[in-house]
Amino acid sequence: MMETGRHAVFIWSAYGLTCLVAFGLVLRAVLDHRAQTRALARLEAGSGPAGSGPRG
Amino acid sequence: MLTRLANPGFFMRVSGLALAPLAAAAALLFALGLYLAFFASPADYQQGETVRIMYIHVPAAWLALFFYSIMAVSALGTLVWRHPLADVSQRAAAPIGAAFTLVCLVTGSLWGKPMWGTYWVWDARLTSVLVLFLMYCGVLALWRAVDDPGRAARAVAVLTLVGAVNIPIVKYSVEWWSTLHQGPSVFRMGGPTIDPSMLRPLLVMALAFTLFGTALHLAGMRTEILRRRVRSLTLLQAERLERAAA
Amino acid sequence: MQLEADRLTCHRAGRRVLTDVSFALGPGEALAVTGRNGAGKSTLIGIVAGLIRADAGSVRATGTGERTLPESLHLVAHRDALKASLTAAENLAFAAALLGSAALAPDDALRRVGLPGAGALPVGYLSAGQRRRVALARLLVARRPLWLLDEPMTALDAAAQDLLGGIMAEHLAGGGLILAATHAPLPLDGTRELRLGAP
Amino acid sequence: MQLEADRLTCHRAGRRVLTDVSFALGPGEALAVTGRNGAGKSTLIGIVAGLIRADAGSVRATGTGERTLPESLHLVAHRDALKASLTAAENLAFAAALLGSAALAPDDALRRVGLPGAGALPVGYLSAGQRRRVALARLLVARRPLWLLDEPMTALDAAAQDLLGGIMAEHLAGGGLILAATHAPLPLDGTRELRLGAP
Amino acid sequence: MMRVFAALVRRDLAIAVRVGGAGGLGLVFFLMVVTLIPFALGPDLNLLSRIGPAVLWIAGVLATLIGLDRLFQADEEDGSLDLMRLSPAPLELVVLAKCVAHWLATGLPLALASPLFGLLVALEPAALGRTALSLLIGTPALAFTGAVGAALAASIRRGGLLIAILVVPLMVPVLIFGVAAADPANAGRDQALTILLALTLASGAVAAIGAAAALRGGGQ
Amino acid sequence: MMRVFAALVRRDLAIAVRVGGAGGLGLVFFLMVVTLIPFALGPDLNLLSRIGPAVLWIAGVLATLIGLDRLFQADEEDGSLDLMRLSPAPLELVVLAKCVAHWLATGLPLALASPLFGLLVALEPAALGRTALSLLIGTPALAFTGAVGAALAASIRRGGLLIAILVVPLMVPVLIFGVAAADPANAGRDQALTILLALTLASGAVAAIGAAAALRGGGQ
Ligand code: HEM
Ligand SMILES: Nc1ncnc2c1ncn2[C@@H]1O[C@H](COP(=O)(O)OP(=O)(O)OP(=O)(O)O)[C@@H](O)[C@H]1O
Ligand SMILES: Nc1ncnc2c1ncn2[C@@H]1O[C@H](COP(=O)(O)OP(=O)(O)OP(=O)(O)O)[C@@H](O)[C@H]1O
Ligand SMILES: [Mg+2]
Ligand SMILES: [Mg+2]
Repeated sequence: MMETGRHAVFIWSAYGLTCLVAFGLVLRAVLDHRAQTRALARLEAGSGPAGSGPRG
Repeated sequence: MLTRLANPGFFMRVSGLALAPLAAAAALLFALGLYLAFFASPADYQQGETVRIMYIHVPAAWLALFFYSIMAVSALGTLVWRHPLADVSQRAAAPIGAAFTLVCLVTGSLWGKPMWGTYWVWDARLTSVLVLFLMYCGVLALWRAVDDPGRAARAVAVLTLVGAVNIPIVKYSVEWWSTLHQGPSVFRMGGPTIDPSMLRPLLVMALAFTLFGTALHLAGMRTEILRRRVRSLTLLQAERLERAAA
Repeated sequence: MQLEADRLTCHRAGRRVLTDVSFALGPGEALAVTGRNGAGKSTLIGIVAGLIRADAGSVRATGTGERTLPESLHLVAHRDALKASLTAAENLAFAAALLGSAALAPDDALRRVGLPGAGALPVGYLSAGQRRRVALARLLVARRPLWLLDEPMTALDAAAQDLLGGIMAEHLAGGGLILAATHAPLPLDGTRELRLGAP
Repeated sequence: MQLEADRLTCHRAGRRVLTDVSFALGPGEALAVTGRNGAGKSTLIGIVAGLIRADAGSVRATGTGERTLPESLHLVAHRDALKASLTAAENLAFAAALLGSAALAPDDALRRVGLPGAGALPVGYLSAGQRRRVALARLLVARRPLWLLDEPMTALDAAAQDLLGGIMAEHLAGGGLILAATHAPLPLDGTRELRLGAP
Repeated sequence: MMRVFAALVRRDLAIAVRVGGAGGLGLVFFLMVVTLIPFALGPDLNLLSRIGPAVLWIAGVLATLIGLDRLFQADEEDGSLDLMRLSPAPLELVVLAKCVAHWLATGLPLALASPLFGLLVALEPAALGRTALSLLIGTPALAFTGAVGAALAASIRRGGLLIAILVVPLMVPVLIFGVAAADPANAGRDQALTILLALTLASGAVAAIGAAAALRGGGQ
Repeated sequence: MMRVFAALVRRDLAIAVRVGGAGGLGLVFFLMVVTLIPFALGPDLNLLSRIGPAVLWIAGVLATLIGLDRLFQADEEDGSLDLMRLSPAPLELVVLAKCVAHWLATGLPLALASPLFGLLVALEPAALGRTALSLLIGTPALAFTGAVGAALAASIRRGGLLIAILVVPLMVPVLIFGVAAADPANAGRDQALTILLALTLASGAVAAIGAAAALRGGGQ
């Protein structure tokens, strides 16, 4: 393992936070895409998404 | 070619094909970049080991600017050509750009503590990046404030273009004003001044970030197109139900 | 209930608007207040609602039980009192909670005024007549004996005017009272007329 | 001038409102746009005024000289476009300056709509019908050939409706054009009718 | 009674969220004020950390002021206020509900997020909790005093800076004790906190009675 | 063209004066801000005189922000904006006129009275003139940048804090250079003043084009 010296905290937290943000971006992309595909499938199957559209 | 790519159906097909290779390439480059950054590059004689923060700080800064530029160009597309794909591109770029700006700010602060002795100073570079982040926040707030996507896109486009004056300020602030932050050392007249042993990981990481960002942008645009389809279908169905009720 | 106004006089911005106006209204009765623009129709309605203070004269209500006069009346004024960013159903639900003594549910009230699908739409997305219908639907979401209507037919199409006529007739049949300022004749049979500011 | 609308189609908030609406209007002609609430009358007027973008179709004006269509028309919409804190005369003077090509002076225009004394009163002190009259007086303070009126008779009493009829007839006689959305018949002879959203 | 109160709060919050004056936006706004003031004062971290609580408090005053103009005026203009005058619930309750909604949209997010923003203005950790507490207890008083001015202005159909002028003098005591209660260097902090709490309670009562009286008078 | 411009400015000023957002009221408002901030910061004259220009500049930003919500929204709601869209004068001119009126009602009184208020925050005499000049040159830029946000918000019928969020980032550069130009301890004051002037001119052009584009897009 390489040497990161006495500033290890800063280096690791910088990389850690960056990973966290990158992971968040990917997660958001995947979840959002999945939600939209599901909604589209439901709509194309003919029944509206629950809770939307006029009642009555 | 360009007009054909601007057709949403065609765009969906091409982007669907491109997404997986892009993501894979980004992952590979990240692995290579991280290896170079931690094992194959020396500590800086001046900055010590903390120079390794550069390999994420600088690419994040570049992409923060890059995504704002994408938003600005798409904004032109929205206002001038009224192309729906431009709206979609604007919308997908905003959260990604904001995230990279945040990374730039956070890693910069974490670098500043050991280098300058403080997390934050109010110099022109840092300030203008913070303003950039605030602009991204404004853009995101505006997107969320309107439910009609066409109208939202036009409003956001105006805001983006007005805020675009900040981009050159971020870029050139270190040259226009004397700042604590250091000047450009890669993209400058007369070639880079960084030692190749540090330039190599930097460029690899930059490429990895770019591919990663592009993949996210494409994925975001695809989702956005789906969202619009869902919206119009929902409205259509509501209308049909209403007709039936009346 | 029974409503009685006695020799009402009112000044607005220093000009005399109403002079010695009196009328009485009993259960099942409707009174149409007419007169030229600026005759004081809206002023009279405001006085009965307790929103404007008359300089002289009195308004008395009997048989309202424990409730005061303002608590026993509905007001649909020139202004719709609707929030553009809330949906029609939300606007009505709010009015029902505010006014108390709930009657129809918002969606049923909307159906009664011919807007079956509008419950989920923000009022800002409705046309002028649709908005007026929502305001009138307020009459149905809370039960109050006296209806004060200020030009209720503004922006309504023929079908909506018929609907309104039916709703008003039903209210009268149930012992309600209606005081309506209007230029066009009300879609009701046998209304008395109170003419303000005779020329 | 000559106005021609060709196969206009328009969506609002994702719902189709107008489908293939066409009409033509020449000098001295009046067209009454009718239809149920929500049929799209106000939308059509907004499209002609250039305030709403149609999804398909076109509106063409010929014979307006150097002026564009929006610069050759008057709009009196549902909303009065009056400032409550300014006097009636100030509101009209502002409209005249804004719209250009002045005609009657504000006080004369107010006299024409039957409000001789109202010039010095803040519009906030006027009754609903008086306010509507001030909005209609705008038609007289600047000379523009096409009048777009959205339910112009809202809140007007019988006398004011007659006045408005006279003013419109005069405008037509002078070669003007009128496009009016309305539920009640216009106080004019020989208007054609454009019925939207046939049931 | 409680039903009317809840309905009013819910409605005002829904409007604030949809029109764009609440929740997440509030946080972004504070972020901006907290960065704006250092921009103006210059990059002196020492100074900043000393006046940090004051900066957060000023942000609270601002957020309260910005929406105040429309608090009653919007309802007066579209006739909703007349509807409220017809409610069996007293106007005092209506006023309190509107204040609570205004506070939930502006004051509460600030108080909750203040530890985060405190970091930006280099507050010491010890001061963070204090500042948050003082904001939590004190910002309702800002909304209450603001409501009196808003009701006065709506009843005479005025607005703009006038409201700020009516309201700011009333807010000064709250601000003083709020900052005092947050100041880490202040020995009498607990006393200040008590006074702040008293101010909030008292201003609640005064606002309910005062604003309702103003709205009643403005019926004409 | 000039006639339309003059009519617009006159109208907006008249409304501001009658509704309560201009002139004398503006001065009272600044007086309050200028006293409020010392209250919040504590009575340290040294500190005050150092940050005096910043305090005045923050007051300017506040006064601009407070009326901004209604700048275009009021006209949009009552239909006046549609009238302006029918004018032969381009919307850009309309925007500029409204900005000028807003500035005359808020920025100008502040700039003119700032020497007076400067005394309150213990500014040195040398700094008084500087501050007034920087405010005179810089506050129009605040009105201009504010107008962009106001037009955006009006075109989508939103308001409240959203406008502040859209606008504050744009105002930050003005604020920085304004304070820098006023700061007696700043060697590069003249440079800052030049940049401030450039900002005002540039923001005028950007505001006219941007706000007009926003209003045009919001026609629906
Ligand atoms: C929060 C604080 C910081 C922010 C917001 C920030 C922002 C930026 C930005 C926007 C760039 C890209 C400029 C361009 O593309 O020309 C950049 C580059 C750079 N930053 Fe930072 N920075 C911060 C702190 C630091 C610190 C503490 C250091 C190290 C002492 C540092 C070193 C660098 C280097 C070496 C570059 C590359 C310059 C080049 O080669 O062009 N930064 N920074
Ligand atoms: N601002 C808006 N945003 C979205 N949809 C709208 C808007 N205004 C109107 N609509 C919708 O467009 C349709 C037509 O409205 P429009 O105002 O043109 O009707 P109208 O014929 O003028 O009706 P009215 O007789 O009630 O005035 C309605 O169904 C309405 O719900
Ligand atoms: N808010 C007000 N302040 C001062 N005076 C007012 C106000 N509202 C109305 N007035 C004046 O009071 C008189 C009566 O107004 P009111 O609104 O009662 O008339 P109206 O009969 O309802 O007329 P319309 O048919 O036009 O609705 C008018 O002369 C008007 O100028
Ligand atoms: Mg009336
Ligand atoms: Mg209509």
